[in-house]
Amino acid sequence: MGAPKTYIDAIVEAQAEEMRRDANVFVLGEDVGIYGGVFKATKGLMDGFGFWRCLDTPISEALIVDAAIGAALMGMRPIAEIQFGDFIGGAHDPICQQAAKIHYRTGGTWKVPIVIRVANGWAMGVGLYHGQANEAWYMHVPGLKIVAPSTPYDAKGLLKSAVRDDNPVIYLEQKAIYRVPWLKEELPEDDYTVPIGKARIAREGKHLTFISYGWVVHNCLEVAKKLEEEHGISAEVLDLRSILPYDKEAIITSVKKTSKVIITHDAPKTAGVGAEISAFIAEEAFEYLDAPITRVCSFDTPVPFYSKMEKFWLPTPEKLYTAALKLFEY
Amino acid sequence: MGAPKTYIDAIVEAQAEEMRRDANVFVLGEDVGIYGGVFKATKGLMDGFGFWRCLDTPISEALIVDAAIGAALMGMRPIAEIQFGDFIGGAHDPICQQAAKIHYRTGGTWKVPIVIRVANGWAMGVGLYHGQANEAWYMHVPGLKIVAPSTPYDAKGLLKSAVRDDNPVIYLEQKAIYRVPWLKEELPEDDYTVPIGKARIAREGKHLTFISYGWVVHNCLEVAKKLEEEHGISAEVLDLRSILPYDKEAIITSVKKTSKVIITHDAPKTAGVGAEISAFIAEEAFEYLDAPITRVCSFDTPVPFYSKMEKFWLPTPEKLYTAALKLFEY
Amino acid sequence: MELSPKEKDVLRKPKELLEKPKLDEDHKPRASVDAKKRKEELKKIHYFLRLTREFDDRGRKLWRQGRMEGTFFSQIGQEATTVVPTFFTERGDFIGPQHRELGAIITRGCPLELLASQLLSRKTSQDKGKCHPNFWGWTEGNFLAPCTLMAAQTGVAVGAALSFKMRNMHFIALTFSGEGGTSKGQWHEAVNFAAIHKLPVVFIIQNNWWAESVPLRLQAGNEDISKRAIGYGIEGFRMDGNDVPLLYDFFSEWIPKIRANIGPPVIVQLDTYRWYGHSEIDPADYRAKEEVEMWKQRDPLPNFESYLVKEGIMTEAEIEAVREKALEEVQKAYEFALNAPEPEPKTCLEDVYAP
Amino acid sequence: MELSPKEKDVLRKPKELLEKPKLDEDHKPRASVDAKKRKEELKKIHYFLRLTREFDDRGRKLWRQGRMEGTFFSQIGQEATTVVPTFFTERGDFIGPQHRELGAIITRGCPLELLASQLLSRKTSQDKGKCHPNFWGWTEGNFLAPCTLMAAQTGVAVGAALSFKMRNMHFIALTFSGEGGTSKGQWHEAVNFAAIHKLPVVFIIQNNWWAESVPLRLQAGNEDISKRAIGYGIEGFRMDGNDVPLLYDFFSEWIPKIRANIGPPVIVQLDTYRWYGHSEIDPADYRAKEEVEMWKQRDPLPNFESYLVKEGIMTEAEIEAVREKALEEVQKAYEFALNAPEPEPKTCLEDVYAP
Ligand SMILES: Cc1ncc(C[n+]2csc(CCOP(=O)(O)OP(=O)(O)O)c2C)c(N)n1
Ligand SMILES: Cc1ncc(C[n+]2csc(CCOP(=O)(O)OP(=O)(O)O)c2C)c(N)n1
Ligand SMILES: [Mg+2]
Ligand SMILES: [Mg+2]
Repeated sequence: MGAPKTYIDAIVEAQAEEMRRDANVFVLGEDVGIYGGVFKATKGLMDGFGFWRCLDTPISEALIVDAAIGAALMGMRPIAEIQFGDFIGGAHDPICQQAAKIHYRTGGTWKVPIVIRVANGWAMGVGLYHGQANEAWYMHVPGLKIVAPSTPYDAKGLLKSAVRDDNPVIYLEQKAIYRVPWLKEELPEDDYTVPIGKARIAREGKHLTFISYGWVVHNCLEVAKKLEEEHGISAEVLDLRSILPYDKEAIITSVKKTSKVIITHDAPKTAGVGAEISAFIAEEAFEYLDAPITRVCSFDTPVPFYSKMEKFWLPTPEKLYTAALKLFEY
Repeated sequence: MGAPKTYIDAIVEAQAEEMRRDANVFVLGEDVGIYGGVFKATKGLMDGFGFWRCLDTPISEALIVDAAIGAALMGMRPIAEIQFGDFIGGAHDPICQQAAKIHYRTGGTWKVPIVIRVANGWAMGVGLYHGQANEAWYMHVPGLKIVAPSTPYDAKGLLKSAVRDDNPVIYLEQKAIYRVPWLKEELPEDDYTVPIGKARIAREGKHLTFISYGWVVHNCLEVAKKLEEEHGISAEVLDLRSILPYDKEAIITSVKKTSKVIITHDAPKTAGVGAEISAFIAEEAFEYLDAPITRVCSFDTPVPFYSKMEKFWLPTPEKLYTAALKLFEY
Repeated sequence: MELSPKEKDVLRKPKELLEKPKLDEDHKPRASVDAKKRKEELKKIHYFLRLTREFDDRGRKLWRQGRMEGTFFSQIGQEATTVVPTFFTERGDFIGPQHRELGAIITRGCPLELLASQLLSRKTSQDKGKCHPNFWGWTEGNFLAPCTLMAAQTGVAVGAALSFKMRNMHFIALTFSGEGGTSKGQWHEAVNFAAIHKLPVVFIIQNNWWAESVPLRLQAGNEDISKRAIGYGIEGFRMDGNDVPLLYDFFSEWIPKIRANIGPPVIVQLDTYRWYGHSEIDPADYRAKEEVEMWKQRDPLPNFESYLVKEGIMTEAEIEAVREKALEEVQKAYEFALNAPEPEPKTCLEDVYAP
Repeated sequence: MELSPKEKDVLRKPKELLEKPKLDEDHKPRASVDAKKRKEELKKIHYFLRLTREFDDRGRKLWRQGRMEGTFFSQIGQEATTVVPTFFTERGDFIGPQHRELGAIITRGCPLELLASQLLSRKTSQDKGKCHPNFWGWTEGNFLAPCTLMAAQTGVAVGAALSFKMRNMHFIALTFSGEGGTSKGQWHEAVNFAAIHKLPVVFIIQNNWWAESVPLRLQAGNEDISKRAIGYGIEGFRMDGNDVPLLYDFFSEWIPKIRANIGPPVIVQLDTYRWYGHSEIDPADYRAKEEVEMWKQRDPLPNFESYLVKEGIMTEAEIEAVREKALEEVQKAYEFALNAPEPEPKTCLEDVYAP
C-alpha cells in the first residue's frame, strides 16, 4: 500500500498499469497528450508511453469513438476519453449504432473491447454544458456496459475490468469527487479488479435502502449517518457501481430486508436510471415493498449555473434526509 | 367527412393543411421532395408548395435539425423529417443540446417551434437499423416534447398541435401502421387538434390497465377484446399519445380504478419509456396497486431481422395475453 | 404555389450526359507493373467482376420470386468500383463498406455460400438471420458488416489504419461510401483525422449520382467531391469508375505505395451508376430514361471484355467460359443456401455481449 | 517507452514564427467604399475594439478577485476577428457565435450592463443566472447565446440563412468557430448544405492556433482550413486576422455583396491569437513564451491605432479619449452589475418550456 490516493489518482494509475501490462492498450481524446487531460486524468501517460499511446485528437467526438472501434477490431484495446459527458452526443451513433451492435451484427464473430471514459455529471459551477449526466440514454442500448465508481478503490478496479472486458464499456468518471481529500484511500499494491455488474453495500442497514451510484452515494452515506445519529434509523446504502448490467440480486436482497427504497442520482428524474431501478423493483420485488418507491433526483430542467440554483436543483442531502424521514414514517 | 383515411394520409393532410394555413411552415429532410418521402409521408407537398417548402437535404441528420432550429429562430415553423428513427443519432446534439435548451439558455427570450417527424419503431422485416424505437433517450431531455399517435385521427390532430406548439416536438410516426386498412377512419373536415400531454382511454375497463402508445396500443385492444370474450376480464387500454409530458392524471385515475397495470411498447425493456411510467406509478399511486407493475416489451437486444425472430422478440399479443391472465390471477 | 418552370427544370431535367472523366494529367499513373503480371491480374479481375454481376442478378431474381425477406439492394453497374480496389488488398487489410459493395466482399474471397445464406436469412450465414439480407460482412476477411448508417464505417476504417500506423504494420484500410454518405459529419471527422496523421486509408467514393432520390447536385456543393482532399492536405482523384483498365492502373500503383509508406490517405471519387432502384422496392422514377440508358451503354463489363479481346488478353471463348463458371458457382451457392436450415428464433437473444 | 526526440520535437518546439499571411492576389479586395466613409467607419471600429478590450480586461480582473462564479474565457488578442465582420451586419442578420466572440456581441450593440450582469450571474442578465458567465447571448440582436458545444451554432446559422433565402430577404448569417470547431462533423454538414443552396452565410474561422492544448497541426490536415472551400465549390480566404484595415477592406466589400445577392457563402480563416489561457484556470504552458511574445507584438489594437494616426484619421489625443470613454462605460456596466440583485434560486425551474 502506498500513500492514500484520490479518485483521479486511481484513474491515472489504472490506465498506466493497464498500458504497461498490455501494449495494445492506448488512450485517445482531446487534450489527453501533453496537457494530460483537462482534468489531468491522463497525466504523464504521453511522457511514459509515447505520442501514439496517449494521442491528442481533434475536436471530433464521433471520430474518437469510431477510431477506438476500428483499432479494437484490429486487436487493440483503446480507451477513448470524452472530455465532458455533455459532449458525448457527437459520438452517439458510434456508441449506440456501431460499438454496441458489432458483436451482434457479426453473429458473435467480432468483439469491440473499448472503454469510453467520460468526465460525467455535476460538479461545482458547471452549468448547462459541463454538468450533464446522460447515462440513462446508454442504459437503453443493449450491447453496452456502463459503470460509475464512487471510490478510488472502485475507480481503479472497475477501470481495469473495463479495459479487460471484451465489450464496449462506458466508464463514468465522477468529476465531482475527482480530488476531494476526504475520499483518499490506500490502494492495494497488487493488481486487482472490481467486477462489472456487482453492486456494493456501502453501509448495512435495516429500515430503508438508499440506492445510488457515483458521487451521490456519498450523499446517501452522509444522510444515513445523520438518520442513525438523530433518529436511530438504520439506512442501508447500496452503491450500484454498474448501471448496465445492474445487480438485480443485490437490489432484491436489500429490498427484502428493508422494504423501503429511495433511489437518488444527479441526473434529472424523468426517465433517468432511477426509473429503471424502480420499475425493476416494482416488477420483481413488489411483495416486499412497504411503501412507495421514492426517487430523489435533480429537477427536470437543464443544469442551472448559479451556485444557489445548483443547490436548489440537486438531490441534496437535505432533500434526501426529508424524503427518508417521510418514507420511514410511512 | 371525406373518404376514410389511413394513418399516413392523415400525416400528409396535416402537413398540407398547416402549410396552407401558415406560410412559415415548411418541410425538410432526405428524399422528401420529388420522391415525396421514402414512406410517401410528404407526397405532393413539393408539387403543391414549391421547391423550398419541401426541401430535399443531403444525408446530414445534424444539419437537418440544426437548419430547422435556425429557421425557427428566424420566425419559421419547420418540420424536419428523420427518415428512420434509427438515424436520429446524427442529430442527437442538435436535438438535445440545441433545440431542447435554447429557450432555457436565453432566459425564455427565444422559442424553437420545430417538429421532428420520425418514422419510428418496428415494422415487418426491418432489422437492426430500420426498426429502432429510441424515444426513451429523448424522454430524459427536459425542453423536448414527444408524441406518438396510434390512430389517423390522433396522427392528424397531434401533428397540427406539434406544428403550432412553440417548443421542439418529436413526432413519432408509427411506420408499422402507416397504411393498414383496418385503421382507416373518416376525419373531420374542419380543422381540429389533439392536445399534447393528454392520454386517451382507448377502451374502458375495470380489472386491469394496459398502458401503451403508438402501434402497440392495437395489440392491447386486441388482447382486451379476447380477455373479455374468453374470460370476462375487463381491461382498460390507456393510449398515452404523449410521452413527454405524459398524462399523469389519466394514469393515476386508471390505476385507482383497476389497481393492476401492464405497460407495453416495442422498444427493449430496460430503461425504456415503460420504466418511467412504472416508476411514476410506484411513487405516486403505490397505495392503489394490487399487484406488481408488469412490463411487456421487446427483449434487450438489437432488433433482429428474420421474421420468426421478430415474432419471438416483440411484445406480441400472445405475450400480453399471458401476462394479463397472470396479473389478473395475482 | 406551383413549382416555377425554372425549379421544375433544375429538378427534373435529365442529368446532362456526362463527359467521360479523365485522370488529371499530373496524376497519370505510371506503369510500374510489368505487362505480363498486368494481364494475369486483369483476367482475375474479370472473373470477380463477372461473379459479382451474376451473383447480384440471381439475388434480384430470388427477391422477385418472393423467396427472400426484406428488400434487395442491387449494385449492378457498379462492379468495377468495388472489385478493382479490393483486388489490391492483402490479408491483414481492413475493409469498411457502406452498403453497395458486393463486389468488394466477393473479391475479398468471402465464400459465396455465406453470402447466399445471408440473403436468405439462413443459419449458415455469418449473422445467422439477425441482420438485413444483403448487409454482408465477413469477419475472417477483416470485412466489417455494414452498419447501414451512411459513412458510419469511414471512421472505423480510420481507426483500423491508426492501429496499423501505431504498430508500424504495412496494412491499409479501404473504405467505401456513396457520394451521399460523404455529406455525413462522420465522413469529415474521419478524413480530417486520417489526413493529420497521414494514415494508410483509401477513401473510395462510389459516385452513382443518386442517393436514393436525391441527385448529386443537391448532395454536395461541388460535384467533384474528391476536391475536398485539398482542404485536408491530401491527394484526391476523380475518374471514370467504369473504366476497368484505368482503375487497374491507378490502384495497382497507389495501394502498394500507401501500404509501403503506411499512408498518407487518398480520396478517390469513382463515377459510376446503379442500374436499378435504390433497392428493389424503389421504381427509381426520379431518373430520366435517357440517363439510365446512357449508363447501360457504359456497362463496365462488356467494355472491359472488348478490351481484353482487343489486347489479346482473353479470347471470346475464354470470356464465355468464365461466365459459365461464374454462373455455376453462383448457382451452387444459392442451391446451398436454399437448402440450408433456418435459424432458431430464440437465437436472436445470443451474441449481444461477448463472453 | 519515452517520447522519441523527434516526437518531442514535433510536439514541443515553439510554433515557427508565422509569416504574416496575405490575401491571395486574386482575392485582393477592390476599394468599393468611398474614402470618407471608410475613415468614419474605421473610427467606429476602433471604438468597438477598444470597448471589447477593456471589457474583457476588467472581466479577467474580477475573476482574479474571486468575484465571479465559474471561469472566464478571455479573448484578448482576438478583438479584430470578431469586431470587424460584425460591424457590417445589419438589424435582421443572424449571428451564431462559438464561445470567444465578445467583440461580436459588443459590436452588435448589446448593452454592456447585460453582459456584465451575466458575468456576475445577476438577475439582470438575459439568462438570469442559468448559464455560464461568459457564454453571452442577446436575442434582441439575433445573437444566439453559445451552445458551448464546438461548432454547434454553424448549422443553426445555416438554417437562419436558409430562411432568408426562402423568403427572399436580404439578410446574412454570420457564424464563428475556432479552428478547433472546424473538426466537428456539424461544421461540415453545415458548410456543405450552405454551398449547395448558395446561402448567405459568412463562416468565420478564428484561427488562434490552439484548441485548448491542441495545436493546429494536430487539429487539421491542412493548416489553411479555408482551402476546404474548394471542395464545397465556394470561395475561401485566409488572412491576417489582426490587420484591421485589411479586414475592413475585405468585409466592407464581401458582406454587402453577399447580402445583395443573398449568397453564396464564404469561408474566411482569420489568423489571430489568444493571449491568455483557454480560460483563466488554464496556465497555457503548452505554448512557448516566444510564441506568445511574438503575437503580443502583433496586438491588433496599437498597430491599428498607429495606422489611424499615420493616415490622419485620428489624433493620439482622440485615441486616448476613446480609451477613456470605453473605460468609463465598462466601469459603469460592471458597477451596475455588481449592484444588481442575484436571481432567486427557484427560478432555475422557469423557461424550460415556452408557454
Ligand atoms: C445516416 C443515414 N441516413 C439516412 C439513411 C437512409 N439511406 C439509406 S441509403 C441512402 C442513400 C445513400 O446514398 P449513397 O451514399 O450515394 O449510396 P448509394 O445508395 O447511392 O449506393 C439513404 C439516404 C441511412 N441509411 N443512414
Ligand atoms: C463538442 C465539444 N467538444 C469538446 C469541447 C471542449 N472544448 C471547449 S473549447 C475547446 C477548444 C476549442 O478550440 P477552438 O475551436 O479553436 O476555439 P478557441 O478556444 O481556440 O477559441 C474544447 C475542446 C466542447 N466545448 N465541445
Ligand atoms: Mg449514391
Ligand atoms: Mg482555437
